[in-house]
Amino acid sequence: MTRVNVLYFARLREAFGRSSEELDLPEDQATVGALIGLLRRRGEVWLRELEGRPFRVAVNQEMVGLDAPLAPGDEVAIFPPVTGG
Amino acid sequence: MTRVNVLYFARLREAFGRSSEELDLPEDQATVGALIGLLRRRGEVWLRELEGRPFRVAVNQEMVGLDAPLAPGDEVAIFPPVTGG
Amino acid sequence: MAVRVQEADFDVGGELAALRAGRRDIGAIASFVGLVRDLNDDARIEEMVLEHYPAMTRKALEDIVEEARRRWDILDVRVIHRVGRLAPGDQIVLVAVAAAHRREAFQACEFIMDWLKTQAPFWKKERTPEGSRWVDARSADEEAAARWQRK
Amino acid sequence: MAVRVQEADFDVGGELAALRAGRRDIGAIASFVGLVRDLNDDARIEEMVLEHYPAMTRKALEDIVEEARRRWDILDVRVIHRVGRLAPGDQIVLVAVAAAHRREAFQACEFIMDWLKTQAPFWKKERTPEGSRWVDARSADEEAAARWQRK
Repeated sequence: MTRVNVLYFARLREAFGRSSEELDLPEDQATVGALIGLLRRRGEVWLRELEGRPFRVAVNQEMVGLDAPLAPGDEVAIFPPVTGG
Repeated sequence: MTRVNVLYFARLREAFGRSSEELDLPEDQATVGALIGLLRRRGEVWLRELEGRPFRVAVNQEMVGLDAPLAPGDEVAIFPPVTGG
Repeated sequence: MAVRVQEADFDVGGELAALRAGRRDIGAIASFVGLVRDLNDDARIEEMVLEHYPAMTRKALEDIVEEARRRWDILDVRVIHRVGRLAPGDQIVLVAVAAAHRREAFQACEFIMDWLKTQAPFWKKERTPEGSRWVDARSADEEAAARWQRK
Repeated sequence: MAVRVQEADFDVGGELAALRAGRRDIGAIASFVGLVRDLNDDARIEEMVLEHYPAMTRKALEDIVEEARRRWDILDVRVIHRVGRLAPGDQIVLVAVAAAHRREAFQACEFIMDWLKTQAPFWKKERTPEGSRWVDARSADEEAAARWQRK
């Protein structure tokens, strides 16, 4: 299994009621897309936020796309489009 | 006759050895172009500066073209392209 | 340092003075200050809270500055972004770019702001008389950033 | 006043603070500072003297600011241009534009600088080790101003 540390920020942190959690992915499905799929299957607010609205993902503090691979120990951050400046 | 007050600035002021002078133009030739023609006919540095190099003209503190008319008492400034900022 | 993320306010005059201190090769400094407005999307703003992703924020800003340095011939850059609680009228962000010539300074400064708006992990939450709300990203910001995509 | 022409130096921080004092509708301040470089066209600059046409200068700057106000939705503008003797490293000009949004502030600020460079009656004379010379206008400045011609 590929264990990653998942962080949530801003609206997603509030909607999901947590700022981080550890998650395990099968090694042959260790991508950002697979992780998002796993979260969507939780239904309710997870499905609403991760299917109905735009979000961004950073792996080890770099923004990436859904096809990015994940390795054990990666820090995966999921957050709404940024609104600084 | 149309009497105007002519001002020179920067390189033109130094080249012509004066910062201002009063000049009379025939009423039927009272334009910026006619004034420049009169100055060019002085030859030497006047011809060199006003025929060979770019210059700008302002009448009553507004930049104008050579076809701008002149009225008695107008302030006509002749200067090199500006280089502020 | 070129990039700072802090709760404290900043002194624009002091930052610009530091940028040019002891130098005589700078001909142009373009700068931008973003401020909290008291009105946004027709709602009165009582307070703003800026959340960020501390492990990523500085690196994201430094990457944007590096990209600006690759694209334009610029001499120095300062980026300061505040986080935490802010009130209307407060300063949020400073971007200042020093260059020999003005065109490069303006371009790099506007580029850094446009990219910061879509790439740096900050999120604004506004408190209004009707309650608190997370600010939505604006499509205009995506379009502004897209202007800088290399052809 | 929005436009000043003066021999004295100016305090950028103070000017920007004055621009936003007591206001909460400003979301963006774009500003530009022009400085004397110690090198121009490969010559070492020892001193610069800025001549101007006093009866015309302020009006020319005010006309440029008015044109910017016609073109963009901006809230306030400050233009300060120095004249007289300046040394390398000295500040020459400040243009600051306050607006609700950054795009308008950036555009108006760059527009004012580009037009000032080709429309306002200032002339620079540089003293170098080989003697004094009037600075020639640059075709790049004409081109920069031409960008803003309305189609």
